[in-house]
Amino acid sequence: MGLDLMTWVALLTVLLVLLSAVLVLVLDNFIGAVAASGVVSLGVAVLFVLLRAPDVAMTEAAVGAGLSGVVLALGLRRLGLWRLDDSELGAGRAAPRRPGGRGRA
Amino acid sequence: MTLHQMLLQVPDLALPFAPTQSQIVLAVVLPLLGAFLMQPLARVSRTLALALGPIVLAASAYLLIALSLEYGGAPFVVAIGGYAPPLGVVFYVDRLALLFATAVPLFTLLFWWRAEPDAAGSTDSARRDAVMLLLAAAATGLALSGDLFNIYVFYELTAVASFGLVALRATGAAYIATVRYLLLSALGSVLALVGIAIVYLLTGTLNLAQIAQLAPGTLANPAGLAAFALLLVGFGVKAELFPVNTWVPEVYATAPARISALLAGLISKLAVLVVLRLVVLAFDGTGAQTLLLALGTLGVLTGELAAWRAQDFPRMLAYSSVGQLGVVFIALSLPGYTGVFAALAVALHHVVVKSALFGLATRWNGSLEALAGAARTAPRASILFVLFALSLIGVPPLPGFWAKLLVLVGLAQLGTQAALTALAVILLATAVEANYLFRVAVRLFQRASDGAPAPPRPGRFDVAVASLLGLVLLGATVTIDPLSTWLGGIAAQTTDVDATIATVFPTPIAQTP
Amino acid sequence: MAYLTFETILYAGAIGLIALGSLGLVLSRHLFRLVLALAIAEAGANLLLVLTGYRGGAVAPILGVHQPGTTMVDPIPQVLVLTAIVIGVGVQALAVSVLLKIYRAYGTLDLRVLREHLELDLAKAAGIRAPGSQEAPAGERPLPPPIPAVAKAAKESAP
Amino acid sequence: MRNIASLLFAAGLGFLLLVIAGQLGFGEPSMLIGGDILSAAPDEVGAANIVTAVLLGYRGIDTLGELSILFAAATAAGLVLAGGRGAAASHLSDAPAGFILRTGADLLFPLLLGVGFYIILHGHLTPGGGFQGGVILAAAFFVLVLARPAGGMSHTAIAVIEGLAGAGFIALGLWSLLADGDFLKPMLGKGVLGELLSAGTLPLLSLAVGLKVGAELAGLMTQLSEQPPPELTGQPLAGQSPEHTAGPETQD
Repeated sequence: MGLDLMTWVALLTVLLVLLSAVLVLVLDNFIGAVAASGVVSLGVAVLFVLLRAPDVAMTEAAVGAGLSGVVLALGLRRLGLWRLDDSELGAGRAAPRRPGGRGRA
Repeated sequence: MTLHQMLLQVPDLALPFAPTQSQIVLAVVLPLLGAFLMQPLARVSRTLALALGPIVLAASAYLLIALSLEYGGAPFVVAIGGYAPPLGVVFYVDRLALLFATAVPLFTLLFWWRAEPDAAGSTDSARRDAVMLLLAAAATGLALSGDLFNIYVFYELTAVASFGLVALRATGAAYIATVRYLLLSALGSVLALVGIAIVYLLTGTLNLAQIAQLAPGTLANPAGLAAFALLLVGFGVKAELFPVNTWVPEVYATAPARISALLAGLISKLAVLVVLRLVVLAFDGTGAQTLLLALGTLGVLTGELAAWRAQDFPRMLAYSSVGQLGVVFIALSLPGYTGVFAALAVALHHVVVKSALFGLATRWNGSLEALAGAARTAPRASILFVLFALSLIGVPPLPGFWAKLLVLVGLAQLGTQAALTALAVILLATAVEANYLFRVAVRLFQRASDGAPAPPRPGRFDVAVASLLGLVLLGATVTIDPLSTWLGGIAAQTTDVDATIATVFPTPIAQTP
Repeated sequence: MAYLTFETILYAGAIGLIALGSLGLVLSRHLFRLVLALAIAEAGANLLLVLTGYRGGAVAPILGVHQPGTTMVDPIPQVLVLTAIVIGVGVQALAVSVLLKIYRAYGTLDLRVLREHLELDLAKAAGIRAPGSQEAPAGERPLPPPIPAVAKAAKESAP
Repeated sequence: MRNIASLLFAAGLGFLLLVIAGQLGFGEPSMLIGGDILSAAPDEVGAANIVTAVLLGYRGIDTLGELSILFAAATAAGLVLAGGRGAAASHLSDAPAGFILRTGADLLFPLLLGVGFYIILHGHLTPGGGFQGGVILAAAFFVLVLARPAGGMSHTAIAVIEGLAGAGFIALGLWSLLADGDFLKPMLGKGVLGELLSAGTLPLLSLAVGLKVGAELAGLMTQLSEQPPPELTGQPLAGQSPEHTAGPETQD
């Protein structure tokens, strides 16, 4: 195939990024999801390099993968979601029973 | 001399400080500076920090009023940093921009003070004041900016500042409402950013005047329409546009009522102003108009019906606000001068009325039933409510009638199937509106049942603000003729796209890259 | 393979991220997942924006690295994205803070459950007597004071 | 009902983006103003890194707005986290850090600080600048907070730095407004392109941005890390009354 190196790298990175994005949405484990979102950010940073945007790539790597990961991890820690999986979360508190059945939309 | 001439005439006031045109950036920058310095100042002196906000806002208002008096006639351009447009960011200052920009510090001052005495520490109070100042600065910038991405930045600042303010009550419900508002708003921002990317790809510029110049050749196609749809949904979140307005009732019901008054009254109109600029300058095709008409009609329908079913005062006002802004969007779908004129009339009327009504909701924050007999304890507030309700419905001598009439006449003149449907919907909505507002009015004046708790009384300050706005409304009723000439002048200036382009680019620039 | 060019691959990536993010925002019911989905959608929008300034065979817009006169990519979208990234992380941090408070108040981040709580709390605060409810209108309800464990720990940590 | 509307919305969005996909010419941007800026920036601003020239020069007001957004987010987060309880419960959560972390922090802190300032001050020459360097400054500060959670100075220091750095950015703008008639116009000489002391006030603006971003982000992380962990908060506090205890009810 007549694809040059840059296109190959772009293709693989895009596939990796999209795969990680799917993982972010489906992983039960929130630590894994945060890590996957970090991978998304790093992949996008690589794409920024390919797009000749070194400033943006630096920012995305520092902010998206680093800082945002720290913020989310701190959040998870304070939420106590380090180990829980998705199914337990919804049941953490019972739903309020709506007195009188159906409410307004 | 008519009022119109008086408004246009340049008075020979000897102002103690006569600002130059480029100093209009101070109206945005001073509140920002005040916000940045608020917390360090609060550590030095609490009194100074408390006074800082009102002082800065008053200075900002003074600056804008002085500029309106001096340069209020012809539009002018301020290139920030001295970089000639289109390379740098510009503020495009016409009469419309000055009108809305001046309203921002004034309305922020009206709703500046908290309803409850400050229970929290001085840190919290300083933080809240800082966020209020940021909101004012952002809203002013939104009115003045003439650059698409700059508008996006100020819009985001408005959004983030309002997230902080709507969570102020610190109840669980307020936090849920805030986070849902935040997520919807952030999704809208992503969509708006995609819209900006498409516009930039198609036109190669971000300057609104240059976009206007290039629009006929570059944006009048499906991709341009898609960009408009994305921008509309993005900026529509704050303007309570139909599909992205689910945050409205919960936020206005959980936020402090004075914050709701500010957001529903003025800030939502600044988002409308952004959409108005986009429609006038860049997207005046039939596709965009159909989209506006459809979303506006759905907004009117859903808003007013939900307001009819609402059981508490704040949410009734919130849903009614959705309906009213639907009318604004319907008006914007009318082509050219007619549309802008009608939209401005409805929007300005709504600023006055909704600000006052949400102000009354500071104490009238409970169910509608609890208001029974409130006229006995709070006669002035009740009479004011009836006045505003009548104008909101559109009872003839009041300004609300003329505003609605402009929209209806415009729709009838357009005469298309969709326009006539919208007309019918507005009439139907008016009937619904009359029904639920009268229901409240009747309840206010009925005798309270024995043993019921006394209905709440709106605070003296809120009634004073509402009285002031009521006087504005009555004044507008008396001077409706010169007022409409004045507003028509603003609409004409706003819709004169060629003049806008000529103002920003005195020497014509290259049309194509 | 005419469609598999550098630009179309990146465009597909950007649109894919935006679509996945929006889908997550629409379908997910866990608030923390929504915050993550938002970050994905933002990354997609940023990628799209940088892509609008890309030009084949051009170099990064920094002088003095390449020969004078080399074509450069458009710097403006890059600036916009720099701004957008920083805005995004600010909003995200704010969202996480609100999430902490919600979790502390209700013990769940499930959006459907929270929406029911919200409806109920609003009805209660407004004093609407929901049918079947025996409770009197509660009026405004601020968060209750910190529970004993917290207060105790606070006391211990204070000198 | 709401889910159907949301799905329709997502489908509409996807369709919209697909429709425009074929119409957009990626790879050949029109460069209408981009090209002009590329040719004008070296003379008008004097920064070798044109991204920085646009960021702090041509679009300086955007950067100011963006700093304000970060400030608004940090302040709002402070309001939210302190909400309902008066003041933040500070330093409940983490036991004093171990020896290794403390020593590591002592080594890491000056290193990160140095790298951060280097990136900030070279923003007009090489990739990087206020934002990127600011993030590293925030990381440096956060390492310190992690190692010594009980440092009471942090809040005051952060509030003062964030306020003064933002005010400094505006002050540079106001200086040019008063001296030259335009807000945020570059002052001082442009110098020789590519040298450290060039591009007029741009490095100073960059410094203000870096300090501001660093202070905001450090403040945000500190506030988040000082929240009590869930095992201390124990049972959920609000939103419960006897009627709430029934099982989940299906809705929609």
